Amino acid sequence: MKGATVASRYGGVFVLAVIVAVLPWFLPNSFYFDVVINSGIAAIVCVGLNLLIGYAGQISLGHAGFFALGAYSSAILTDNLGWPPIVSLGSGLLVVALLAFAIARPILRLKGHYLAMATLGMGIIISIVLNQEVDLTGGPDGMPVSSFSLLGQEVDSELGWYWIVGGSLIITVWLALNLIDSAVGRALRAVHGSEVAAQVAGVDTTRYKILIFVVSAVLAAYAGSLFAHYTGFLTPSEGSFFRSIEFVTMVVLGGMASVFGSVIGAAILTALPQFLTVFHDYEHVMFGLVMMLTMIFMPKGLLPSLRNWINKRTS
Amino acid sequence: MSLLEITGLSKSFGGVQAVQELEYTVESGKIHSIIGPNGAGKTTLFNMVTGIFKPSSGEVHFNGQDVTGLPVHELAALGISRSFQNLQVFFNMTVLENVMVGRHLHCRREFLQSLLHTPAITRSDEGARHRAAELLEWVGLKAYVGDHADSLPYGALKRMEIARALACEPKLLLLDEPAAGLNNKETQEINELIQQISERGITVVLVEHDMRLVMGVSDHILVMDHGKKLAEGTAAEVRENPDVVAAYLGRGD
Amino acid sequence: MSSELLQFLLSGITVGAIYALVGLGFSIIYNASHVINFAQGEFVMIGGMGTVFIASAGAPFPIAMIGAVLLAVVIGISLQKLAIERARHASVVTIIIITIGASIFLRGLAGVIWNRDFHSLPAFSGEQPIHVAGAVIVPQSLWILGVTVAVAVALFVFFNRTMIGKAMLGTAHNPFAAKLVGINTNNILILSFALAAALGAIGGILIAPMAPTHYQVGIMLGLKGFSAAIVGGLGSGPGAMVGGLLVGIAEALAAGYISSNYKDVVAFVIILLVLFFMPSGLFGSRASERV
Amino acid sequence: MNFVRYICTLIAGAALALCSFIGIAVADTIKIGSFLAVTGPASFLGDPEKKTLELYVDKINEQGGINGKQVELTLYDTGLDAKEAVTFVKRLISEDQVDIIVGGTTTGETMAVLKEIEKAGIPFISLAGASVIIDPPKKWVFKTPHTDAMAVGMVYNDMKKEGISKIGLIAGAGGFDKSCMKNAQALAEGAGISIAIAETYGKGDNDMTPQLTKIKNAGVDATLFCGFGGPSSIVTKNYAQLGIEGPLYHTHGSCSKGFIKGAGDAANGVRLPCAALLVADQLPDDDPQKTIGMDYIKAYTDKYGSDVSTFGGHAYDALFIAVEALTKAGTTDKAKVRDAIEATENFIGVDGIFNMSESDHMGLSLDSFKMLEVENGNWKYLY
Repeated sequence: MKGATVASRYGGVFVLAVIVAVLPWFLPNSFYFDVVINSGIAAIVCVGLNLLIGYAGQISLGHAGFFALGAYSSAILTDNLGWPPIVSLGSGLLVVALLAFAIARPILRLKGHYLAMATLGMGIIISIVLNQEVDLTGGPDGMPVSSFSLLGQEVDSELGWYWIVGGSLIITVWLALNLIDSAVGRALRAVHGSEVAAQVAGVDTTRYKILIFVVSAVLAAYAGSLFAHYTGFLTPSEGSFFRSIEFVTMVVLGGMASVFGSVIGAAILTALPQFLTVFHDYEHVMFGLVMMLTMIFMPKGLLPSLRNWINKRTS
Repeated sequence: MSLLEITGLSKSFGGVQAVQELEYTVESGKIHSIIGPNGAGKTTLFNMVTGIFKPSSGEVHFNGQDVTGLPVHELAALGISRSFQNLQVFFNMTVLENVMVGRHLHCRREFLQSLLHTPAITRSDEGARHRAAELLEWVGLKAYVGDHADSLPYGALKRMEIARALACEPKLLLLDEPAAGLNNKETQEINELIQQISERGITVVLVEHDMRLVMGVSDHILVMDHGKKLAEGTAAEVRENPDVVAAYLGRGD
Repeated sequence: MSSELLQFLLSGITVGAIYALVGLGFSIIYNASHVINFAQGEFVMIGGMGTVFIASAGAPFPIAMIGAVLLAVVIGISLQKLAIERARHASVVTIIIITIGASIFLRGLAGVIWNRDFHSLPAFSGEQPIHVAGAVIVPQSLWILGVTVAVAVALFVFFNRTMIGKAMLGTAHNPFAAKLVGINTNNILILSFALAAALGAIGGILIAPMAPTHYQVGIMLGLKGFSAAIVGGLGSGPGAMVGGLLVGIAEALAAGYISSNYKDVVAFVIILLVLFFMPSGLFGSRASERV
Repeated sequence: MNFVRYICTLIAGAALALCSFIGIAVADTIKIGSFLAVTGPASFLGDPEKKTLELYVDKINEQGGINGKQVELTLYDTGLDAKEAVTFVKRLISEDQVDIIVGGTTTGETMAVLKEIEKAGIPFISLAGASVIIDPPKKWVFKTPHTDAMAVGMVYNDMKKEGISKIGLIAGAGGFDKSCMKNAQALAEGAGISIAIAETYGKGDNDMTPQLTKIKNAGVDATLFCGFGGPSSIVTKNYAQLGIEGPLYHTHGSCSKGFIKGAGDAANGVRLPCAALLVADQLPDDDPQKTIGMDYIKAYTDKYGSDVSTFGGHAYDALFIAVEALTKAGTTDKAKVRDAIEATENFIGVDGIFNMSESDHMGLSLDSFKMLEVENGNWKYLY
């Protein structure tokens, strides 16, 4: 029993680390690097979001709001106030953590579709503010962000960003797996399974829901901050309702309550539009179709469906 | 010594009195049962004792402490646990993990340490895993330990819920219709299990419709009707109580 | 009442009536299947764009309108049969993603098959504004309000006076019991998607003379309709109506008195506040969990 | 297993897609890359731009290409997502290895890709409005549309002529609208105009009566509308319904026939600055833009059957500036092509006459705008 969980925990992380380490030799140019880096950034958001949606069973249709807040905090503090990027990043995470903590209690009292509405509203409010505060954010035309530097060392190569994002993703996945396989993680999954039974077992469900909401928001903000410095330019579409839906789709597509599923879901959905360009005008039609068909035939998501199938084959 | 003391407890839902002015005492170490027709307020009473419902009025004392209206998880920490009439299983987890959730309060659960999975967390988890496996074996579910909860038969889930409740190491265990939906043999096994639980020094309160089970195991029986106490006493006393006879026979229940 | 306030209210009620129609669609489908159909907004688009393109093929407007509603109904039924029904055992979030996929699909198709321009319909009965106590209202607003009220009354009669309507409500409350008494719950599902699609399309046709229609109009109207249904309480018809009017009026008053920059923020804050104090919306059932 | 078959189909599809996007390198073509917001909130701008590029690249190839080489257009739809725009530009540069990029429907997308463009050193002609794109001039970056500031300046000149001094502003929430509003506020003082009230509406709004009621009650001489698409018609209708005094001005965002069709009779009397294209038939015969405008209108409506807007015109000008530069440079050497673009002189486009220089990477002057008024449901050329 013990051996199995530890092996699956670290085995997966090891495989991920090997893939991350080897991949750069197979990426021919900056376009491929860009897709992979964007996948990695999305994957960090999705691993956090999966803790909230897949494990704790609390839906959020507003996480792009946190992503954008992290991104814009970094941009504004670094470029408008001249703070060192790493300090801006830390401050951004703190701001998002406090905000998420403040709204978590009333929002997480809601359930199901009502929670979906409330988080959606929250995301839209953030996105409108980013759009309207032109003096601070540049409004819809966006704002430039200077590159990331640490100890006087500037990161501006694609390979540099690849290692930062890849490393961050490995650590995020490792931390998430650790958390899930602990009393805290079991408590979270219990909240999903039956809130009242979890309480009877002594789980302070409100506290854990708030905790995981804040954790997922902070991860989104961290990814947002990386994105801001990596791409060098921000527009409010990073915080839009569509982006939130995209994150949730990645989580569900990869597989709810599957950390590696989230990584796969993020990679697939980031790369998919690049493949679909062959359909020209029908690109979006195909995108919608792929979304629908995947979820109809694999309602549990790619990775769990694949695992089920392999289990059935082998047994 | 009384473990649980309920005084003047009432609960109403939008004008409907589910429980009215109830006085009830649970003695430490004994097996208690609560019987009564559907809608008598038995489960509502459980829900108030475990903190799921806030009482409209009245008080609940546990172990000499006023616990009226405390949140569920705090009552759990004080030593009150329960099973559910309609199963409340964590279907997204394995059987072992279900019971491990019951060990929540006995596990180390510092957030940062959990993130890093420090050796302290690993040790505490090992302890919980060991204890949960033990309890599953004790309730007779050894064969199912590694299975997913959604693959278990109904009767096994009922036992798993009891194992989960026991994992909390409660002083008071409330069992809501543990024999509902079980066949004779299974009911007999539950009967034995309840007696074994009691032998471990855990006070048990049982809500049950199966009269043979109730009459067989109970040291004390409370009869409820329309949210009120109709009668209480030993099995023999209750059986001969004219009000009880009238209520049951009159309704042909 | 100042004429200014009256003007804001008239605007809010008109727009709110459209939100209410879309919201009703959400509620009807939710009742029948506990599914939130995020493609609801696309029915609005199909109503408006469908009318435009059927009319441009030479059909008179009334025929084009009926044609567009029928088109929406057919698509609604296909959505139910081809997508929702096949995924009925999937989780809530999975079904949400499926309906979002459907909306991207339909929107994409409309953009290619029709086009990506803005199109208008002529107002049903002229554009001469009517003056009321210092405020103005256009005849199309009266059409919108009139049709919305008529739809509300028709739905009330349908759900409370006809067998099939009662069967739909019964299925919403207890699908198992409904099956037992011989109701074909599958037909009920089809009917509710058809009804919701028709309501959306009617909303889309009504608003097109006021605000040009476009292959993407469904996005925002769908969102606002969802807000309306949630604020009113999911599954409640009167709730969706009140919710729609509330969102519409909140937007208009916020634009008029607070800040037009932040009018949508004000509307969403009101929605959030309603939910914080009434977690199941204004008219939602507050069923507590049975344990 | 249903989903196994499904996965196989997916993989097959992906492989197919991969093959075509790695692409069979066709030797000796000139590759023009483009990224446009064909779908999404700015599809009103991006869609005619795409149609124009496809139409004229075909025409150029029919006529023998550039310097005897065929032209290959690689066009991606960003859906108005700056992140996608950056990825597509990287793809155009490093994967498709295009020789020049024409595109960027909005200011946001354009600004997002500048870092990449400058790093790679590839000539780029943007189709977006804001002056920040070329001010200060960046080595590789050019643009064709008039700036929002020019449109506002034109409107203010006309207002002064009409004796208007106190105005109301109404704008949407998009980038075009915000930029226009910002310029209107910044230029007002210098033009001797006071803005009494500034209102905005949100995405997908269907009724702007509340905002216009406030403008009405502010007692302004005229109102300036900053926006495009459906709202152009809604605002105009609401304005007429409320019976607001004074003329309504639009900017170049409403320069499409769809606006007049949507607003109906309410459009009559609206004044706006547009490119000469819309009134090509009314221009005096000696106007150099007359033929080119008429030709573009004919080609576009023949092919697509829909009315032209001036947005497609931006793409037309950008494409032909690129073609002229490629022709003159006689090579696809990026630096030489860039120099040729910068040397564009007296280029007659539908947007106006372009004269670029080291300090001016747009090359249009204020007089390239024409002032129009809507009369009897049609454009009327004023001056």
